[in-house]
Amino acid sequence: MPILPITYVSTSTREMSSWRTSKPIIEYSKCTRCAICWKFCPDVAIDLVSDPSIKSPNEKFSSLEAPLINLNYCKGCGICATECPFGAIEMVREEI
Amino acid sequence: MPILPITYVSTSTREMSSWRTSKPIIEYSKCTRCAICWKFCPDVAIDLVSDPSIKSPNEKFSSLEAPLINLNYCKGCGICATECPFGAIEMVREEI
Amino acid sequence: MPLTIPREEYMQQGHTACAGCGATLSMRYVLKGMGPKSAVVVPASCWSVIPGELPYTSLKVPLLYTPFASAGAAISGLREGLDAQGKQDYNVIAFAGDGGTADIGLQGLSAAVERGHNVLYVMYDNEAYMNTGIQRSGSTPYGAWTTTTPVGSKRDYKRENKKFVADLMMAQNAPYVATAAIGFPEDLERKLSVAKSIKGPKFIQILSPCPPGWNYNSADTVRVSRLAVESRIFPLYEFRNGKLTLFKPSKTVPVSQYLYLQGRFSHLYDSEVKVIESAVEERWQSLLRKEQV
Amino acid sequence: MPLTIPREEYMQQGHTACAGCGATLSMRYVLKGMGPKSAVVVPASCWSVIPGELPYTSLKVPLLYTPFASAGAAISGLREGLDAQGKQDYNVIAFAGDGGTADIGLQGLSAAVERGHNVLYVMYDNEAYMNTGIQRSGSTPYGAWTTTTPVGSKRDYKRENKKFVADLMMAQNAPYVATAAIGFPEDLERKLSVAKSIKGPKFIQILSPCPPGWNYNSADTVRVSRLAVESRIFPLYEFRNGKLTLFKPSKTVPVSQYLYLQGRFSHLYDSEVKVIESAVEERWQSLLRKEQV
Amino acid sequence: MYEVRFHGRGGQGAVTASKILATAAFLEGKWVTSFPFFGTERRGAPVTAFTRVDDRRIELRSQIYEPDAVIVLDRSLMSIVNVTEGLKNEGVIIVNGKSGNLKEAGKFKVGYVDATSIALRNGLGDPSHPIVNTAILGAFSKISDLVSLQSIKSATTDMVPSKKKENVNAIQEAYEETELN
Amino acid sequence: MYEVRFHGRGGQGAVTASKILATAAFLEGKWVTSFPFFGTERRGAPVTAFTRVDDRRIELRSQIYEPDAVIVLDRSLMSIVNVTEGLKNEGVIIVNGKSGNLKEAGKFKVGYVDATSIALRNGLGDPSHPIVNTAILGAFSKISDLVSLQSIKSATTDMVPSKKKENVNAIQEAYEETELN
Amino acid sequence: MESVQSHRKIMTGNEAVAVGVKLAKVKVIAAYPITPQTTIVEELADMVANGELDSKFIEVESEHSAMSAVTASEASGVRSYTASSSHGILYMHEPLHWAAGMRLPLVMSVVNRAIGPPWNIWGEQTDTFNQKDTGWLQIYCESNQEAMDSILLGYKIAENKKILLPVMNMLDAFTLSHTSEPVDVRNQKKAAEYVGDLELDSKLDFKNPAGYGSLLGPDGPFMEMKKDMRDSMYNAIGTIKNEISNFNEQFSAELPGLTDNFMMEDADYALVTAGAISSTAKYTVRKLREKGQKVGLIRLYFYRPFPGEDVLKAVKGLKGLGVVERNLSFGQRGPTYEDVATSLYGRVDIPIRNYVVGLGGRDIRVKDFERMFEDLVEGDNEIEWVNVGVK
Amino acid sequence: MESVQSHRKIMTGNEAVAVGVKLAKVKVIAAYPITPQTTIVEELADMVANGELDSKFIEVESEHSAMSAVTASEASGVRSYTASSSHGILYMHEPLHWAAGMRLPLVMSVVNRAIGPPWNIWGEQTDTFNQKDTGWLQIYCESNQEAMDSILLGYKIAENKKILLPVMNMLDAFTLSHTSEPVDVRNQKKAAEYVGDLELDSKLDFKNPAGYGSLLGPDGPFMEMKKDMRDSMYNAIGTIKNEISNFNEQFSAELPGLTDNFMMEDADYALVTAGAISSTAKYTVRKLREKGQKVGLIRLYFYRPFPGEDVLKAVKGLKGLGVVERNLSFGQRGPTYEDVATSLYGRVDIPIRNYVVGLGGRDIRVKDFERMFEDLVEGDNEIEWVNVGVK
Ligand SMILES: Cc1ncc(C[n+]2csc(CCOP(=O)(O)OP(=O)(O)O)c2C)c(N)n1
Ligand SMILES: Cc1ncc(C[n+]2csc(CCOP(=O)(O)OP(=O)(O)O)c2C)c(N)n1
Ligand code: SF4
Ligand code: SF4
Ligand code: SF4
Ligand code: SF4
Ligand code: SF4
Ligand code: SF4
Ligand SMILES: [Mg+2]
Ligand SMILES: [Mg+2]
Repeated sequence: MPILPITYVSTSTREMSSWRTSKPIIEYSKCTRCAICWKFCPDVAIDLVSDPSIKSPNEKFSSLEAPLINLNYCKGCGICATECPFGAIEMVREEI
Repeated sequence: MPILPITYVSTSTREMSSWRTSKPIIEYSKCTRCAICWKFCPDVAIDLVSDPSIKSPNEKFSSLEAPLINLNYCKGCGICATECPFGAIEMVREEI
Repeated sequence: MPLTIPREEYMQQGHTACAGCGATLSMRYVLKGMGPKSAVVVPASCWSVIPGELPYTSLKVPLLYTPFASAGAAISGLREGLDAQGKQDYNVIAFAGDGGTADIGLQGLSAAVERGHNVLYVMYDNEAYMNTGIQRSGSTPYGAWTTTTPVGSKRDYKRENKKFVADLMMAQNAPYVATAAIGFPEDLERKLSVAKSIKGPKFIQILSPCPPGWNYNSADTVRVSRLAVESRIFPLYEFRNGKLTLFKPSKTVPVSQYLYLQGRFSHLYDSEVKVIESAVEERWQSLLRKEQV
Repeated sequence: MPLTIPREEYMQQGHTACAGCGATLSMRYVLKGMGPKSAVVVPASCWSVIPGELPYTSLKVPLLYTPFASAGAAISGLREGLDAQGKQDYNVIAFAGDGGTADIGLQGLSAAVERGHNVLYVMYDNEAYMNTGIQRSGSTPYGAWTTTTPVGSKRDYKRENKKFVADLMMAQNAPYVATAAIGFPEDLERKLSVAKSIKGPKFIQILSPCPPGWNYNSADTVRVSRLAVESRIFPLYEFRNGKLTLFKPSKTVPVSQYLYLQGRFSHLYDSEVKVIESAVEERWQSLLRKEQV
Repeated sequence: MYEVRFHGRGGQGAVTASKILATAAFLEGKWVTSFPFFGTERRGAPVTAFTRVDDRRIELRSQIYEPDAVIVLDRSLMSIVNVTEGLKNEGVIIVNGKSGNLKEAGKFKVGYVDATSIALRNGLGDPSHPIVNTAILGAFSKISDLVSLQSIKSATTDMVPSKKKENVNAIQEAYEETELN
Repeated sequence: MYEVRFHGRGGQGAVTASKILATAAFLEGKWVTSFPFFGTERRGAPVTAFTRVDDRRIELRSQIYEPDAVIVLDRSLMSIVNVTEGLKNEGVIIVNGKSGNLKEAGKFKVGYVDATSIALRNGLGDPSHPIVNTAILGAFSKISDLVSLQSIKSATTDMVPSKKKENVNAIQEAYEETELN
Repeated sequence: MESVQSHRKIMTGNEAVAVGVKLAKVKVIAAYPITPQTTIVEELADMVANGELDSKFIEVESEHSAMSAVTASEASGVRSYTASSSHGILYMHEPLHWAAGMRLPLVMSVVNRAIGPPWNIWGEQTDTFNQKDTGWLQIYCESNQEAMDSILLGYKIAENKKILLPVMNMLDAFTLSHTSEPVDVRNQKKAAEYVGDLELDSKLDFKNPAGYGSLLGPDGPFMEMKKDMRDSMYNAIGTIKNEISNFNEQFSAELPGLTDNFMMEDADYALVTAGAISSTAKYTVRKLREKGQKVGLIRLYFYRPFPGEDVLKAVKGLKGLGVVERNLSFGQRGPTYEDVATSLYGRVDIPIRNYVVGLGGRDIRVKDFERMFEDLVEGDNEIEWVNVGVK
Repeated sequence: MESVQSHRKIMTGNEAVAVGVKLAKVKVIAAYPITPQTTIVEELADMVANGELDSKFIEVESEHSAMSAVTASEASGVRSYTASSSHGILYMHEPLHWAAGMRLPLVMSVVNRAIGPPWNIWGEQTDTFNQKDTGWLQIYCESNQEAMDSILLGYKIAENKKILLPVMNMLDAFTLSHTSEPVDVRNQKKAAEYVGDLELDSKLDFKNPAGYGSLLGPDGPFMEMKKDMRDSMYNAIGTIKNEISNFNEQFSAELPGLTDNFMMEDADYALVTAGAISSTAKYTVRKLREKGQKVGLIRLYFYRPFPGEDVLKAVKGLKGLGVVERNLSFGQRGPTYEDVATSLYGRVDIPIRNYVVGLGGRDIRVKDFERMFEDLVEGDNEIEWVNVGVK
């Protein structure tokens, strides 16, 4: 077989966290689990998870999946923080 | 000076009559000098001339310029004959 | 009776076009309208052959030959080059076929219009690649036979609609867009004089029948062109300042009358002709509506 | 609360786009809408770099890289090649930038649409050549700074209007044409599902803001996109069966609000902003009128 | 090797004639080549075509400068083209025309045939574009012994898409009506 | 010949830093070259740049594999890039950071400077994108005797399009605050 | 039952090519018209329209798109084909490189035609000589028979897993493309068996989706890929020879080797040619041999990979060699001369002369070759223009 | 009053090129962005936007259009310019031929970059080596100084009425284009005097309107035109040498001859290179000389026309020669090897080796050149891939 210009390894096998200068932190007590942050993340760095240990502002939200930021991939763009209608995400500078 | 791909001789210096298989003949007695044949000739082969010797069906037209076919250039398409509103042009087969 | 179109000739006799060539009439009329202070750019097409082999030329104005896809860029370069020399008063004209405009030259044209150069682009539309012997172009109408849509046992005539480049130029909001037909030279001359008065990119698409390509008798060139307009299969319009004006022919004829004159449509069954007729009507109605806008 | 857009991800993490890249969101949404039975063709653009260097790929569907001008032809070839193998049920998608669509790839796109292949062409519109570092494209809006319209002492910002490729596609009567914006993903998903149901060429132009290219804070990508629609500078519409439907945003904002957020417009004087505002209004009115047609 | 040159005009079928002649010789077991001198010019412009016939594979691929025979489909060409250029002594020349005076005729075997009338009479083409290419080959087979009349007919039937019978008739009539000069 | 390697991220100005350093040496009469290792990656991706200084015209155009000095604009890079790779024994390394523990530090002359704070304090960039490239050169001129502080300042004034004074201040402050390790 | 024998028919080179494409069971064709290639495309369009060929036919809007379309269709896993000429070839220069770099076994026919300005539609090989370093194999045909056979051979070689590079098949404008001559039409069934179905390991895979084409920096295996391409072409010579014998056996055909050595055994002087002018050269050689002159001809059937060793073997013992070019390099001797000199440098010391002939369709005659053979005896080292300025 | 002296400034190769264009008083620029050429175009756009350069700037939509636009503007009679790289150069292959055939004295800068797939934006010269037979003169620069000076020299040569062919000026991706180093900026007034105003006899003439480009058949002087082009380029060597001395005198500059012979006088072994890698090669030669090894370097400043006689003169007496290629031919040895072997064939008998280096931006180091010099002693005839597969 010749050496072909074909790429087969998923980029999700690599870390991008070092590109970030600040990172998003979700304050779950404010999070209504609306998934808007998930929807707008260009780095697909927000998972939606069913994890009873994640706190929720209100019973009625706790049955919903919660957003969980995957800091391996998050580049810290801040879109999630801007778009969260409930101000539940804060961007925090990474330590240098 | 290099040999350049530049063309400078007018094609009107050459004859195209041999391309023709039939030729237009104007019957001036029918011609109202409307210049429609002149207008539509793709070979620019019809001149408009002031020549008192060319007959005219009617006094009122004789002051106008008359169409004169230049058989050096006419390719015999027959457009003039088709378009002449007065049926004044006939296409005649060239002798082979 | 005064002549209805300018008398001066800038296209000369002795060219090597086929007898009855509509594309040649287009050039003749365009140069009459634009006058001697013009330069013409011609990409590969019948018109790169019509003036004949070296040392001949058929125009009384400079004629710059270019590669097939180059017309839009060449008029841009020529315009800026002339302007840099203070020759703003010379007209720069592209004279390109439908293949060189709707297909391989489309992005060059579109980009020249987008950049806004002061040029006139004329598309002489004979609805196929004629110089190479009648192959389908994007501007070939639905239903037509060409050597690459050869009908055959599978009835493989052109199955797609004609791409109307003038419509694209309107969509791009070019300062001036018009369609014209060699059967209506006075209309074309008027449009040229409007175009001449506008600074910026102008586009005129001229239906230019081709006897061998459309397979009709060369004597019928002007007639066919007129029927195209009267049957509304090739509507004449003008677009200026974002406003469309549609020419409504005083006489209208059925589309079939236009089609039957031409060998390229002779394979069509009546039912297929009907399809074309209703598409023509639909487009006409939509143009009428756009005119209202 | 159910998710408003499909859950499945076919674009993966770990790509090398800039933080806050709108073009990346476009790809993410398009693949969600089109699903796993798809192949994506990407010409030279940011998206030929975003998946990273060999051996990496970021998509869960095959991604065929092509030369810059090749997208329209490549989807045509890919479509026919798959059809020849009985794979009519796979989607063939071009994903190309505005430069690769409005400029160097325009005739490839236009020809593919004319030929009528069953394909979807997505133009992710970041309004300049971003991969090469922010040069003017035909799709760059009037007034914008780019490195080739660098303002300077002669105020040489982009002086020409944006070429709206979607408008050209409508003029070509493509079976389906839509504009979309990453700030409105539900709208985009709906349009994708319509597109998926139509056989023939589909075209969707997605405004995809670019933080470094437009010079705004990466956190504002979605916001900027939303303002583009709400200020009507980038109207969302849909065109199907020759009929235009214009989306009227419930909230409208002045154009200046959109412009002021972006460094690429920061050189504009108020009077220049006014010019843009009235052009936006004019285009909006003309779209409203076209919707009536 | 036997070499033939055809003179005609765009649209008259000179190229097809050269191919029919080649096919006729091929049917008789010969090796053949046939080729046009292709121009960019349009309908009506002068056209030249060539046929070579030999007993073995033909290697020579240059044009034909010294033909054994010349076939003129359109007599009007003779005023602008030197049709006998390079024609070998004792060579054959067929002209579409009732009769005529060829310069240097004495050097050649000259035949005249009114192929135009024959073609029109047989419904081949129309008055402004008569298709004379098959008729003139009938005439050729009369003065040249390169190929038989029958082979010309068979080759024609093989090659023309329609009006097979009319063409065969025209060939036969031309054969009969050819005048040797 | 003296060779310097810069490590930074897209957007931080490592390439400009390498050019300013070259200019400073040029102002002192040296021949210089300065060049980036240019990647296709985007804002935030690791970037390398190089400066060479010599007394005569520099012919060597390969990358720098055994630098005399290394300048690290972004400390977080040190977890993904081996910044001391090839650094000569006794070589100089400057890191943007308050202080730290460089592996193999003993082999090198190490300096730390909080260029980020200095830059922000002087209004260079914003918290998410501080522009540290000039400050760190101030630090460099303190431990390396390649170029004088003054030349760095002059070169900076020549090259930066705006905030000239702020940059010069940052250079001075960095020079003063650099800690040798 | 259809016989499995070839049957002989008179056809033009372009017709022979079209039949070759049909025999090879091509599935996607994308092409753009250009004189003198047009009749190939028209013929194929006819076959498709009449149901004789089951192939998708894409009427692209340019040659750049023709090549881009077939590259994509081939990548999807079906045998694909295009044809062009002259400016069309120049216009697809970029995607030519791309197709080769993608290692896709396309076959393209080229009718060699001159390049403008001035526009000129006649024969000359400059168009494809300008593509010799694009990664495509190049075959120059001498007859319509070869034009047909080389399509089948072309796919066989291109698709060989050790090669996987596209093949360009040349025929000269008009001299072959529009010249009718007898051709043995290969049997369809046998031809289909010969080429088999396309098996492309690297075709677009929906199960294990990958990126095809990708991006690579100085640190990646870019150079290794290019070396692999070069090795695959250069080392293909043995494989090609086997494939040719195999073809000849299966079809009772007469394809030559990579070179076609004509009356070279005891020759003192010889010419090197490519394409249809070789026939007239052979005619001349035969004629001179009859007069007792020890002359011969080396025809390059393959030009890429360049059969340097074969040329070396053939020239051994010559007193003089003439390299005939129907193409042009402006700043050096001709490309074929360069290839020959490169292959012979340091290994033999035969004087080589260089002749430029037949540009823009200028006819090449027996007397021209005779003159070259005379001239060869003198053996100096400059370029000679044959039949130029002496009209 | 402005001094007429050059002043020294640190600038990248691309900046130096842009300044060169400004110095040459170019009137029309049309260009399309492509890494790593982009900064040339951006710099020029800045100059125009700030009124420093009085030039029309056409932001074309492709490289085919860039070349077509400047061909037309040059034909209108004004000095015109474009720049590109890699795929952009491939995309303008057709109009490159056209511009040369029109005999228009354009100058174009090319930042040499690799060709995909896979996409690769780094240094390699395959892009322009694939254009060597288009009728353009080719200059490969070694430094930013040469990059600037070669623009002025380029116009001077191109516009020379005995030559009238376009000139392509190369600089290596990143190694020059993005590398900053000191450059003597030529004085504007003097530069303007040096290049003068464009006098183009064949420019579009409205008084005696002609056709420019036209059509020509086998019977017309097509072949004579092509021969004239070839003669104009090939015979230009003397003129070029004069123009170079003249330039050096007027600007106290240090342009080499068509070749740059470095420590060749008594060399036993030498390499042939082109472009920026030559600097590192010189560094290596100097180093080896210090160790007593008699080595040298022949750098090709001009590659078209190929300075074959100069190379021949320089190699006389060598025991071994190595030709280093930063480009690729797949079906033969490298193009530079072919040019060298062509020029030396039958005239000397020095063993020549061929090295392929630095494709796709792979770094070329002193140790690589050292190894080549070691290897040279062995002197066999195959191609060597330097630094490949050994990562
Ligand atoms: C790149 C390229 N491709 C193809 C051609 C061949 N060619 C020359 S003219 C022509 C057809 C032109 O068609 P159109 O523009 O409609 O003009 P027409 O011949 O119908 O007047 C073609 C295909 C060419 N010259 N260059
Ligand atoms: C023929 C050719 N010309 C130029 C380039 C360089 N190039 C690569 S990507 C690009 C810009 C693409 O712009 P766009 O299509 O808008 O996509 P974006 O980068 O903005 O995502 C350019 C100019 C190229 N690869 N090929
Ligand atoms: S957008 Fe805010 S509220 Fe909604 S899920 Fe995300 S963090 Fe929670
Ligand atoms: S900061 Fe940006 S990348 Fe990170 S999780 Fe939020 S949206 Fe995603
Ligand atoms: S068209 Fe008829 S009537 Fe009119 S001028 Fe001509 S010949 Fe006379
Ligand atoms: S027949 Fe045709 S060419 Fe002749 S004069 Fe009439 S219109 Fe003109
Ligand atoms: S083919 Fe048609 S367009 Fe071309 S010259 Fe003949 S008539 Fe005119
Ligand atoms: S430059 Fe813009 S479009 Fe490109 S990756 Fe970065 S944000 Fe996305
Ligand atoms: Mg046409
Ligand atoms: Mg873009």
